Amino acid sequence: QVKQQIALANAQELLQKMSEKCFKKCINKPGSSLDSSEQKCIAMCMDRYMDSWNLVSKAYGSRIQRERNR
Amino acid sequence: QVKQQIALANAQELLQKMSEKCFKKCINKPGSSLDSSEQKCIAMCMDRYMDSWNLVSKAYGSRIQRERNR
Amino acid sequence: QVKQQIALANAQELLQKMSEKCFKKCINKPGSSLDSSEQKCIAMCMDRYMDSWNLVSKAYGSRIQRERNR
Amino acid sequence: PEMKEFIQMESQRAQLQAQVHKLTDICWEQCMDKPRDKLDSRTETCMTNCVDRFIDTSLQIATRFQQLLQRGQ
Amino acid sequence: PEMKEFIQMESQRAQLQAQVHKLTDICWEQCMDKPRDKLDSRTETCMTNCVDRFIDTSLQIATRFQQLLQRGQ
Amino acid sequence: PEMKEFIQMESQRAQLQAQVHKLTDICWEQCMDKPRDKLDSRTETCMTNCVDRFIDTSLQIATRFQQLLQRGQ
Repeated sequence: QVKQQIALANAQELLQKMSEKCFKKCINKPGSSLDSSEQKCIAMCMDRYMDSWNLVSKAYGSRIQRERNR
Repeated sequence: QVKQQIALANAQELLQKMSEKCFKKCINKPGSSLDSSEQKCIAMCMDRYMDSWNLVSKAYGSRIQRERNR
Repeated sequence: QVKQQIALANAQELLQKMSEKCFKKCINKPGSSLDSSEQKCIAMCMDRYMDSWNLVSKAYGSRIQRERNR
Repeated sequence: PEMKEFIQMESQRAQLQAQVHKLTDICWEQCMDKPRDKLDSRTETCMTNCVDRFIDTSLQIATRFQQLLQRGQ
Repeated sequence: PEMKEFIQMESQRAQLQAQVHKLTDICWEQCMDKPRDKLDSRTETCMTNCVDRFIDTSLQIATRFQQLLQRGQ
Repeated sequence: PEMKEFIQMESQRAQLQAQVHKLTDICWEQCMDKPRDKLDSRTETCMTNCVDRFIDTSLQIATRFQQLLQRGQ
């Protein structure tokens, strides 16, 4: 249950970050609706943010391993 | 009492935000005192921040209503 | 013990802030290692951040004194 | 049971207010240039659009995230 | 009672330190260009002025806020 | 004892994840221009270098900080 709560907290933090980062990257002048290019940008931005998260997670993990083995 | 604590927390958060936002907007080079144009800017900035807060609060509330009724 | 915990929290907050601020000031394009000019920049940046922290701490303390004596 | 409901409602209200603070911050940065005498209508429109577009963005992201999770399982 | 006082004092001290961290952050962004060998006097002046002007700003805003609240009641 | 270990491990894992969120934020700002179809190799290299250089920076600062503390005592 502790595990699930952490997983949930982690997902929520990720969702929040992506909303803020992708809103900032993709919406320059907020109009009366999201146009299709903004929606496309948001989808790509979200995918790239998750790629980045995974990349950072791996790089950080392997760095911690390297520091431990020194 | 819970209600009052939330109201107080809310006011404090608003005061903190306004201090940071209006300092950033109105003071470019901090001098030996606030000159009158800076004071005027701060007063206007504060009023506009509260207008914005009210506007956002209304827009957010009505959006939540709309989403619930879908 | 409370005292020590606060001192520790204070040092950790300072270390975190310095890492973020000095990374931002000194590393423009992260390369495959920190070069000597980046290392020098980080050392200087850290010293200046601590100077600033001390300066702010003093200025803030004396302002609080002045406000109390009014 | 009344006490519990009351606490739940107040805690929900606190969350909504936290969200209003965050949205005001984000949309202030997006829409406010130099503060003037009044909120002009252009800034006002920008602010309300900003709130709705931010929520659209969050919803789009949350929906897609759930789809990815389900596909992954 | 001594314990209580001690805890109050320490908690107040923690709050002051949190404020010092925040002010250092804000004034560092305002005043520090490229970090050099020493804090030059211009940066030093900027820093102390920044602290005092930030507090002036906060006080002005808090005072006006209270006036608005009282007028509103 | 097992429960205690489990909680310690999970709390450590939560800290690591918080750090990953922070690093992703910092390196996203440093390395991501316009999001494209794929993470191109330049952005990817930038991201992993960014993580390692940030940790280098933190380690350099922490080491020097401890030296200053010991010299001061």
